[in-house]
Amino acid sequence: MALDSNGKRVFKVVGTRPARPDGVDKVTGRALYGADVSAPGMLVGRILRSPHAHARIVSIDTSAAEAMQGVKAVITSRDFAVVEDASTRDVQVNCMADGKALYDGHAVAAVAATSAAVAKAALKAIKVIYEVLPHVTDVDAAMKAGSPVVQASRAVENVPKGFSENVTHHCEFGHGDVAAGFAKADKIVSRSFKTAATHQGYIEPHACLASMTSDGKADLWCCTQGQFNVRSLCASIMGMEASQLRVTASEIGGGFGGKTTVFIEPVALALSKKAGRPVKVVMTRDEVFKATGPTVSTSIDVKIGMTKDGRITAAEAHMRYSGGAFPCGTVDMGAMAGFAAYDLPAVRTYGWNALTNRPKEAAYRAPGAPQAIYAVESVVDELCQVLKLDPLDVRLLNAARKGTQSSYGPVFDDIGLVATLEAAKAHPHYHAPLGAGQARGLSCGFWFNFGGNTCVSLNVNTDGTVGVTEGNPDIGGSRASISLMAAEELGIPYDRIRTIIADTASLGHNDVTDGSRVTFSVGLATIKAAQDAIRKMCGRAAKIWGIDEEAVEWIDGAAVPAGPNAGKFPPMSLAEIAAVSFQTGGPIAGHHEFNADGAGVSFGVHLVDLEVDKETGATKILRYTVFQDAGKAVHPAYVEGQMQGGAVQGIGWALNEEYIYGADGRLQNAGFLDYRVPVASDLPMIDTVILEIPNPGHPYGVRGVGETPIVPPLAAISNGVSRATGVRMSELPMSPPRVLKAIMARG
Amino acid sequence: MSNIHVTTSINGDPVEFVCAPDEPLLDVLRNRLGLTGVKEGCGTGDCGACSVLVDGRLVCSCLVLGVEAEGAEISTVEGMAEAETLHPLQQAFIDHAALQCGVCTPGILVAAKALLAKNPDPTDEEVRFWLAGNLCRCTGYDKIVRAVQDAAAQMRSA
Amino acid sequence: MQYAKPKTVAEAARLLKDEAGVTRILAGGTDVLVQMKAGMVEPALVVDIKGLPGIREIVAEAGGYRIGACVAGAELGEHAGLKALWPGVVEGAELIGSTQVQGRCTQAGNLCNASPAADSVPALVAAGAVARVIGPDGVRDVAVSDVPVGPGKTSLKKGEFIASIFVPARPDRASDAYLRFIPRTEMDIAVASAAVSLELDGVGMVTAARVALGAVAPTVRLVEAAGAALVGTRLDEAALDALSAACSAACAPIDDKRGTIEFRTHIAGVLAKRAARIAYTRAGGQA
Amino acid sequence: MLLWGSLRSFADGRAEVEVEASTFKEVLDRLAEAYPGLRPQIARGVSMALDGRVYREAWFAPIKPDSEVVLMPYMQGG
Repeated sequence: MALDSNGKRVFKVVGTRPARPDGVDKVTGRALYGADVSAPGMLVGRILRSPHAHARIVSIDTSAAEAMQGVKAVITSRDFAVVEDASTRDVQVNCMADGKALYDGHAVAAVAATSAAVAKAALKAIKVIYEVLPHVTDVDAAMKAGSPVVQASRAVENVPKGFSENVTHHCEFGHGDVAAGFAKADKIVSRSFKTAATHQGYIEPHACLASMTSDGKADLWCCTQGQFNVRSLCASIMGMEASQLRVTASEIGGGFGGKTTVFIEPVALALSKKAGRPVKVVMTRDEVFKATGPTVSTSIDVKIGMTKDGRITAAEAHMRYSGGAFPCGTVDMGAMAGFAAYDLPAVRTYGWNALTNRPKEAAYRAPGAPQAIYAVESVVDELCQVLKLDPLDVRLLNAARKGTQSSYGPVFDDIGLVATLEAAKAHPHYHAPLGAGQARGLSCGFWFNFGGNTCVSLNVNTDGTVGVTEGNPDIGGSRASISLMAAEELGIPYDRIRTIIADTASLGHNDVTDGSRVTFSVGLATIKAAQDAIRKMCGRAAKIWGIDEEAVEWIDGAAVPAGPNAGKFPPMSLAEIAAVSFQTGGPIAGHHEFNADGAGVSFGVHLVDLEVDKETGATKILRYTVFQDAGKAVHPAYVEGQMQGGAVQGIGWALNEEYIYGADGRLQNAGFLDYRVPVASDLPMIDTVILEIPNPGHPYGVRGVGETPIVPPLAAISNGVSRATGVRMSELPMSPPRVLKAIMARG
Repeated sequence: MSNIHVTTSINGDPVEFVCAPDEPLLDVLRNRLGLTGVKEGCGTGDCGACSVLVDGRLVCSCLVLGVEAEGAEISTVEGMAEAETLHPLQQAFIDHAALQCGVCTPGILVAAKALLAKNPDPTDEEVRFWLAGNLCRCTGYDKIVRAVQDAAAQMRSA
Repeated sequence: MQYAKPKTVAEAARLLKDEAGVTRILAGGTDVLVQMKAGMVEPALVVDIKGLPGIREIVAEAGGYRIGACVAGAELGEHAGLKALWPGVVEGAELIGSTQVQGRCTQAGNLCNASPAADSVPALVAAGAVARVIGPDGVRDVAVSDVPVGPGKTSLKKGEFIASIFVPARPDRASDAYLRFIPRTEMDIAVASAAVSLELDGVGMVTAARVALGAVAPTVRLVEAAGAALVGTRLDEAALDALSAACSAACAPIDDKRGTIEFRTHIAGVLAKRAARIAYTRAGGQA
Repeated sequence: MLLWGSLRSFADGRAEVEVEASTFKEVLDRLAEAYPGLRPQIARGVSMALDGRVYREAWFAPIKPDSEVVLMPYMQGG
């Protein structure tokens, strides 16, 4: 392994920007996504959904629908297995209401029919009698004693008394003497914040094709971030054995966390089982908004004390999250991540989750962290303003670094926050003059990053090419980065490698593509699998040369004798060894399976210049720069892509995206027209600065990248808007009516 | 409701199909003709994933009835490459990493092609406003704008 | 659902009259197809009028232009003569939807959809445009401002449809402008909007002014007091403030997911001011 | 070892507890024996930070005598 003058590893292919293996398929329209496959005899599945936010299902009469010509199956909650595990049962009940509709759009029945028109007519023919119940959609209202109870008896043992039964979960983190810390502060700022629920907004609606036969075997094709998790969930919900269900992940048209669970897949399986034919279910866009998994909505109080020279003396936060109608632990992440960027002598965070009549939360990029860090970074910025301190200097002064006890407990190893802040400070963006009416905002961001269960096979083909078989759907170019790491380790060109994603029957379990885990964990498993194959290839060379296996090493894609004592043989390349593999012992393959740990936390800093139209409250983003510690950037173009894409999702969250509920508890904006994701003309270029602070937990220094970038934009933009308008903003999104109202209230 | 017979041209080839009178062109292309490169993101004209050209005009195929294709010339992403040779926009999207999940890509390519036919040398702002009806949730649009500009430059010098 | 594409206006009128069930005209389809998809309307008959003679043309007439009912937004933007004469009318039509929607959407469809937020309507109202309506009883001309009567409702009778919209001639020193407010830069429905049409004399004094507001009342509203506030001025600050105040006073909006009453009322005045300045400059006035 | 805040009420209010253990699994077993109130949370899932490195499930992650051990909720990403 070659090293540079700083002792850092020199890479041959890792760090280059080759074309992605799925590129041509995707630009020619050939790539197959969830809705793009069909099967002979396929039926169309459609789902009937509750029009009420909260209602007891008195009865469901499916007889008229069943009698219709072309209708082949009608199902309700009765058609699913009895599930013991509470969290799996929640997934099941979210897929099909059982006794009560818990939110507007909750599935109550489904049909499979010979055409979309017949299916639509059949849904109309299903008669559901509801007893409408009082509802609650606001997290603060839901926590109060006396609020309508969404689900009774769901609280875990640690919830303190005195709240509504909707409060299911409580957590607390931190260290140090907070009261003593506040006593040392020259200035204390306390402020309350609210953030609206947002949606991942992937462009591809959920879609699947299920085919179940009368002998109990089933195949399921679906767009998912994790086919193995789909198998586990569906097998439990259907009462099947995992081996009888093969799940194949389609190309995935965006996920961002929202495709880590199931919504329609068990329904399609149950319909297929009952109809005895393949069934395709494709969600409409309004179903996606109403009945998949948006983020938590939150209400957060933050209190921070600071000395006049900018040292934080104590920090405290109370975070109230609602993950919709089911218990949700996402507030743990917020409470742990909120103050992670700071080296604090005293810090305490408290979190609660409350049930509301909203869809069940699903993950969205760094779940729980953006909201908490938005509130914290807003208060830090306000303190900087009040104390007339440079906001970057204050963050540098208080920055977490190696050896800092994090606000959530563990002591940090090598982390890149200080380097990231220094890069921001040195960047021309931070020093560029601002025009009249313009302002600059900044924020830190953080995410834990995860490893997880991973299994990779690497097959050496006789022509010297290599196939990598992994089990994680590629949502941002991971096949390219996995191929790069295999090429690096094997010492062969990138284009000799093809990485594919296996179905659940073809490989051991792999956790979902989430937690920024794939490039780290699958990459690590690929490197280990390559090393396994290399050992075998060295063994074959040793046999051919008639020397000990230990006397052979692998250099630049070839087996070579290790040192002069091993004997004098010309190197045998991978292709040469592969060509004679049948004669030297059979096919050559490497394999690795493990539960990866040591993913390495990730920090980012975002800078934004913006201006606010003070007559309309509209915010225009003028300039945007993302600084992030990516560890080693395996495919820098896709690292930049993660940083840019995450930043823009954060910009949307900050400015316009929100779930809007009416007084009737129904979702008002279940479409891209009024759920306003950023469009191309809203944005400037998103500049990126990648810092490469190696992760000690990975041989190439790789860290997760994908989630951190959505964290800082919320506060960076809020801080910019607050500075531009002279009013401290405390609610997301900062839609024009909200900003204008704040400006006018200031006078 | 009986189906209607339609004669049209798709990507230069004569095509006949029957469809229901209320069936969107998008459904015809995807479900009856197997052109699944045309994507459905919303079905209401808000995302642009189903963009196609009808008689040279950029439209959302979800907002056109199949029967309206009678006598028309339709172009989809499947018709952009010439045999093995990718259109410069297609190649630029790969080279610039201008796609991640790729589901918006067919619509954006068709839309960008229509832009460059009308305006071979657009400003970044013109690219952004032209493509405002094509939602992309992965890239933040940065690399898309760069890829379109690169392809435009190549096409101008070709 | 039946689909018909008649070749003559008489045939179109007859088809619409003879159908007992719900009928819909298909021009650009950018509203009708969305409503069908959402199940808001299930027509028994859709009449595609794009095959009617002249329906996709813009024709010069009496110093103004007659715009066929099936001329798409993008085609309006490509018509130099119309754009020079009525730039505000064109920019209103060009703001409907995305580039893709522009390839299909029509002013007449936008008008008949009768949304209070219709982007192409305020400038047509300010322009004093006239719709030519064809029906079972023949042809009649109706002021554009009289077509919508409430959200989703028009004054058109059973069997009637709009065949064209006429925008009149203009004196030399005259122009118009249209502005709307949306939260993003594209792809939204107007939260409030304003169109201003001005005529100036040789020294830049406003001699005639018409101001129309969108999305602040059940229909697009012509605000005569707002126009009056500008007449006899050179668009000084006092005149603009009076315009803004008259506009805000004329607002009777609703609170909804797109904006509050308070916000819409305020924004209408701001937009009217800004549109007036643009129209004034376009008309040759020195601001 | 350190317990995250909401576990403390089930460990006699202590933020720091001592158990004899050489692996993550032994930590969990000893904790469940010593503080039965922690069992529901352990059943729902806990992660362990060992000298700053987070292990989500690894039973056999070895713990050295001077290791810093922090118990945290089981974490999931997007």
